[in-house]
Amino acid sequence: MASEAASLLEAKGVDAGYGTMQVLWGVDLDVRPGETVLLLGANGAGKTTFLKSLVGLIETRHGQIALGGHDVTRMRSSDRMRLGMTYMSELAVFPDLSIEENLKVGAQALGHANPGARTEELYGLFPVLREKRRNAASSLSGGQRKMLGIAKALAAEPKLLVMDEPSAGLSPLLVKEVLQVLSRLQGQGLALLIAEQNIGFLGVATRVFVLEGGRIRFSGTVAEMTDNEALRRAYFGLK
Amino acid sequence: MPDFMRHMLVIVAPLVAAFAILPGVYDNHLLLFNFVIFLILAQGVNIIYGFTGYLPFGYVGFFGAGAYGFAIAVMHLHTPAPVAVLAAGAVGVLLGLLLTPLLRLSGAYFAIANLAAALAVLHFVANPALEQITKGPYGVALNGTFNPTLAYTGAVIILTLTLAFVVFLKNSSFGLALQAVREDAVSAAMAGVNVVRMRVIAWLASALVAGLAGGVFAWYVSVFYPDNVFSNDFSIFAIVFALFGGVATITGPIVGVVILYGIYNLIGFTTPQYFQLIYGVLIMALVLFLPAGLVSLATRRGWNVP
Amino acid sequence: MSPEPAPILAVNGLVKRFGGFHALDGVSFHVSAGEILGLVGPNGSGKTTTINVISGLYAPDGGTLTYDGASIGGLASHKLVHRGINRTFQIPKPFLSLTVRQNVEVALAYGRAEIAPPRLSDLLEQYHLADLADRPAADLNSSQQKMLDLVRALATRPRLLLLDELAAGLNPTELDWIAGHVRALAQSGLAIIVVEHLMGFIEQITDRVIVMNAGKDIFEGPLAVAVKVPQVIEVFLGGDHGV
Amino acid sequence: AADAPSEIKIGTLYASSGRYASISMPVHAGLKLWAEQKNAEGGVYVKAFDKKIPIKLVAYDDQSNTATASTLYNQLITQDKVDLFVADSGSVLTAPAVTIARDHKMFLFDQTGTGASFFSKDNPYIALMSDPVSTIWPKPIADFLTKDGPALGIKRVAILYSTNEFTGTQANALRKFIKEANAPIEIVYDQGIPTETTNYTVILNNIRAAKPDAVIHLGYAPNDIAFLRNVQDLGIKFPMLFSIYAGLETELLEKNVGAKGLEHVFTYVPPSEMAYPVNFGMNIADYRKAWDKKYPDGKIEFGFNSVAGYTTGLVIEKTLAEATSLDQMELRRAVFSLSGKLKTLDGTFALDEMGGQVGELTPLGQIALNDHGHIKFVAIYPHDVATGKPVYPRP
Amino acid sequence: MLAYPLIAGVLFGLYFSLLGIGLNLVFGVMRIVNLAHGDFLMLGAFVAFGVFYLLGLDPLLAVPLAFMIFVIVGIVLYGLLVPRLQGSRDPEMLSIILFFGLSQVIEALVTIAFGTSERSIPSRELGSLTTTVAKAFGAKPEGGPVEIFGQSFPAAWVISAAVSIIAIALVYVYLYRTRLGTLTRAVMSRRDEAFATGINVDRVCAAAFGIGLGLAAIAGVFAPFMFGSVTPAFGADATVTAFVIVVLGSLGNPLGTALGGVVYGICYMLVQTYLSSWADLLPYVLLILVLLLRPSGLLGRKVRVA
Ligand SMILES: Nc1ncnc2c1ncn2[C@@H]1O[C@H](COP(=O)(O)OP(=O)(O)OP(=O)(O)O)[C@@H](O)[C@H]1O
Ligand SMILES: Nc1ncnc2c1ncn2[C@@H]1O[C@H](COP(=O)(O)OP(=O)(O)OP(=O)(O)O)[C@@H](O)[C@H]1O
Ligand SMILES: [Mg+2]
Ligand SMILES: [Mg+2]
Repeated sequence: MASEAASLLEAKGVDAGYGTMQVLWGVDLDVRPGETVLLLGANGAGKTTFLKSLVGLIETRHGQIALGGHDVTRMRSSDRMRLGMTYMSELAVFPDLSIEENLKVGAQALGHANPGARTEELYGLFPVLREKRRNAASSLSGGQRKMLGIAKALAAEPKLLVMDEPSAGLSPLLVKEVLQVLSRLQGQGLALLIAEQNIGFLGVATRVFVLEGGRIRFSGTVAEMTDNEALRRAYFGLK
Repeated sequence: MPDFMRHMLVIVAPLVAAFAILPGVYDNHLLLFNFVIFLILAQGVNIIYGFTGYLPFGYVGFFGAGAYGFAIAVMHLHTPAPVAVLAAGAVGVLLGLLLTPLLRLSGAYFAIANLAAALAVLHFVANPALEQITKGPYGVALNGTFNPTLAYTGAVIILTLTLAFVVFLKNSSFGLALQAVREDAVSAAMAGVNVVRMRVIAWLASALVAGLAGGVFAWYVSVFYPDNVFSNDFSIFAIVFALFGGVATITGPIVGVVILYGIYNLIGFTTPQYFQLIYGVLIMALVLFLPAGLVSLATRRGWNVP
Repeated sequence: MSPEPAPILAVNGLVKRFGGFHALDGVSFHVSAGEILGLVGPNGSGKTTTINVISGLYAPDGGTLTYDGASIGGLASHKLVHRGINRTFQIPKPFLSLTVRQNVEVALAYGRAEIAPPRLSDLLEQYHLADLADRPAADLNSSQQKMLDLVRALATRPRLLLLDELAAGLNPTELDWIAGHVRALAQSGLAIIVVEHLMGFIEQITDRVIVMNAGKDIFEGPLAVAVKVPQVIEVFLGGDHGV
Repeated sequence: AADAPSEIKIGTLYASSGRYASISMPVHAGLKLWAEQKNAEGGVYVKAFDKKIPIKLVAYDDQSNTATASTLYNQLITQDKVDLFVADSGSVLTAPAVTIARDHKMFLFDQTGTGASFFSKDNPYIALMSDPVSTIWPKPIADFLTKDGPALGIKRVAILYSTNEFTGTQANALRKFIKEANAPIEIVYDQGIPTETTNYTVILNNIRAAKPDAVIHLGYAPNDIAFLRNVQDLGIKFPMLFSIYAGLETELLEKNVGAKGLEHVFTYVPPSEMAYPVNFGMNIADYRKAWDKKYPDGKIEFGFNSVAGYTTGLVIEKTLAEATSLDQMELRRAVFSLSGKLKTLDGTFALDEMGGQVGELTPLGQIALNDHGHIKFVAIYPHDVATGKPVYPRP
Repeated sequence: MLAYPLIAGVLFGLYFSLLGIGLNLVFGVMRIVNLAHGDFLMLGAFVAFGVFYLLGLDPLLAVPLAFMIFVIVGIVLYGLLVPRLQGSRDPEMLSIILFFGLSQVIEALVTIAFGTSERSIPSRELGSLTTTVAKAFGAKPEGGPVEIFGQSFPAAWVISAAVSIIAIALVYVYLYRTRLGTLTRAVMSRRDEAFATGINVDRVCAAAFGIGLGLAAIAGVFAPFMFGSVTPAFGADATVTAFVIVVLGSLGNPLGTALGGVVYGICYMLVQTYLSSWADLLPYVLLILVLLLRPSGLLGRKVRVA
């Protein structure tokens, strides 16, 4: 029981899907405070779908999701997030709002009244955002949008940050910077759940889950994963 | 194109046959005529909205222009009525050409600009300064051409042609390309589609259909005012009927007209007191409980609706 | 060294402004048939904008675009498609409510006319879309939609293909798979420009890269050389990196 | 006569909603009042069957929609097989009935559709019940301006009209009458404006700049309301100001403009103020009482239109008492035979050869306030019906 | 001669902005084409009638009252209609039908309850409680005309223009200076991302919908003074006018609506002065011209396509 209470986020037997199509089949996953969990899986395995059901953007058909000990399975997304979880989606930005407003919304959605100081810190992370802060987010390039998305999700100072492919489309330099930022945040006690393809992220992860065809195929530590020949072959690519 | 023939035989032929026979068994011919007119207009809306995504909120502009085209041809050029109906179609197309720049707009901007255009045409036609040509606000009375039976036949022919065009759209790569343009113009261009030309063709086709309908309408009613033929009820009804049945299909707008306009008339005949109230409530209920149009009942089950 | 084949596309001093902002500020490069050219650079350096201009989405504000010996700057997209230029989108743009099959059918019907169209079922099979053929494109996730973009582009029978971050979001195994496809396309004679941030992938498939920064090309040559150029490291790669 | 029907079916339409509802509803209420009153008496005398037969009013709601109106008109004829065919009010909604009646060879009892194009020599299937045809309606105004005007000091006239059939035709007629009179009257302002116009501030400013002695405003009730309110809001006092509905729908205007705003306004004097001697049906005072009893809630205003509907009823009643069969041409003969003889609360019913109403004319009058601030009418022109002298210029 | 229509255009134009601003909110945030907008205006006028005829109070007091009533009505209606609608496939277009139905129902109910005839309130009653305020604007007591630059205008115009400026300013503050407003614009920009960011989208939208209807009702309070009188059928035309103004200025931007209203007002008054019989044609022509030159309205901005 003790370990359960210790989980920040716990999903048990989650089924979810779209319309008549079921995508997830009994997925179990947990994230403990301060921990970084990586969710791997092939294109179409259901990573995004799973993250969406965690944060409440699609309905969980079976199973339970608990956040900080509360059952949130039937809770709407805004209420879940008030419990301290934010989500960085693939879209990640409000195109018609300026950069600055995007950050403000990120903070205010969860009730943070004065995001000012935080905003400065985030601009420090991504200087290009400060440069363009009065521009509409729609004018940003793909990678710039990703930066904004990360910054926006951080603006609310969550306990748990759920990210969908934060590195896709970022230049190598920025990937490195993002990794640095994430490890700094880890140091501050932020828990992370990241769906990624970039194996560079294994460096910051504590545990890994692998989704295949909507089912959990593997879960364990990074070391356990790299020891597994079949998994290495499937997910790290062979050279 | 076997699907084309099949749709013509299974959907168009029975419908046209029904409207050819009905006047023999049912006396309220004008009701039948209005059914045909709304079938044409709803399909016209289908062509432009269903296949290209432009909602023609002022669709009646073409209808009214067609009606006046007919009247002017008859009054000033003394053409025989069938020729005047063709002239009405031509007027619709001309107005469509004039308004092609509107296609640069999208979504609600297009819809409202189209409405504005229709109102502009109405106020133009109805202006007393044009009394010599259009009779301005004083209304048109066409005596020589009055012939309801022939006008009805004309309407059924126009309906047939309109349906044939929709069947073509539904079964051709042309129609598919139009839908692609509707979904995403940039991607459509990258699929090799000449977006501007496609839109203009659909737009003019839909203008032609409404112009022709306006022409036969003028032929049938003979006496009318600008307010009669430019009443935006025509646009709203045609749009509501088409959407209710389900656009981008052949059958959707047909079903929409038959059911909604049928109910509309039924209420009108039986419970006149609270006509508007009942009709309003009914429409709201349909949208809330059957939101994707009637054809969605079938498509949801995975059936393919032509 | 064999003499270089004449380039199919030559870009010279290309300029594109948005308001006062110079998104492209004099970019020059060329690409030949059968070649895969990498276009890399920091985020916001103008890669997508370059592709947008080449594919006719935006008219250039300066410079020249020469394709097959003719100037194509400012031509409408569909005309360029008919001449054999096509692309994928960084944020995929399929026809959402049409089925996957219909998405490709449009391109088959309206693509370049001179060449016999490829078989639809083969295309879908090759890019793992066959099972989804009768589902609306809205049901696909973003990487599947990117594949659909690619299939649609191929269905128009292009001679110059512009791939904008096609591989972002794929795992290493999938990267190998798509790399194989891209190489095969180049071998069949297509000129391909690949925009990508994954250096491993770029290394694997390109002969030559252009590094862009702030709307200008700052390096041209093999990636192995580029990674040693200080300016490239500074703006793009950062510190040390493993290819 | 043989097999008398159990009821006489009268088919008509009304508009309970939409643009024309406010003119249609009072007319229809007047007609309904007549029908119910007759049925309470056991029906109307029908000469064709030589007995009293109850009336059945078959009425549909066209919601001001002309396409709907067309089908419903057709429904009345083809499905309900009504014996008598009565149009909705106003020219726009009457228009479809004209063709349909002609097509089905039904005689149309046109209540208030004054459209000039409805009446032609080759169409025997129509007669106008209560409004004068627009082409002669403004004759008393023109005569007053040209004959009495110069002596009073009226030299400059402004005409402002809404560009619809009803008021546009009156403006044309007025202009023609004035020109033909060759009087020393100059038209210094003559503008048509869209019927939808509901604010006149800028126009009034322009009219004021033309310095007219008389301003003739020809518009529908909402136009008049907005116009007269704007005149008041701006504190403008034209020496003479004419408006149609100050007389036709006095109650409505008084409610919306206020008695003060109507004081000294020239207008048509409605039948309710003339107390025409009747030789058939209720006189105006009795009708008013019956109306207030039947429609006590005030949702439908008593006025010119409510008299029109009742007048239609009276003409129908008299027609049935006259016609030897229900054949439509016989009905026509009966209606035309009443011309010049039937005197109702709406004046003398008289038709021209094409069916236009030329009898129930409305004199020119002026509104005055009595000591209690209540409205009363002073008839001014023609002189033979005059009850007083004009107040000119407006103090 | 020119000064008068210009000032009149600005005053009346500001009122036009008020007419459109609620529609702008509802459309901008929820992509709902509120075809019943004009009917809420009409209901606002009936609140004013109630305040004046039943309570015997200054109709200006109807402004806060109508606002509060319709904010609540809006929130309730939102809950009943909109979530269901948003669940459908093409909510923007279906909203046209749904709100067409609602507009029919409202008009029918009001007609049944109050009859069809024109109603209004004497001009001098507006602001009777606050003659001091009126005096501050230079009005003579008893609601006489107001002098501006030596020209006189109806007091109601000045009062409604003032209220309109205040309302637009408040909407601006709400959208750009408050937390709720920022969230509202986020929802406007991208609904799905708003959910992903943890915004309580339903609450934000219900508030915007309520405020939108409340603003419509406020505009309605002045309608009897600005348009002479109001009938239950008043809504349809008002909706069209409001749409024209909103689109003229660009969707989602309250300052755009202010500008759209004023441009509309000035053009209207100028045409009424110089080409009066064409007055109703020109606003529509104006709209079309503006949209062709700036396809997303006067204050709209270009969007990146790929
Ligand atoms: N909105 C949707 N409607 C219907 N089906 C969907 C939708 N989004 C995704 N799917 C389907 O669900 C399955 C899982 O998709 P998901 O996006 O969760 O995969 P993923 O693991 O995130 O893949 P990727 O690595 O490509 O992001 C896919 O087969 C996809 O086609
Ligand atoms: N339509 C536009 N309007 C305004 N600015 C634009 C537009 N398109 C691009 N930009 C700007 O031009 C610059 C280059 O953008 P582009 O999308 O070409 O970058 P990119 O190299 O593709 O970056 P990424 O790798 O992040 O996708 C960016 O700063 C972007 O904000
Ligand atoms: Mg995903
Ligand atoms: Mg890019």
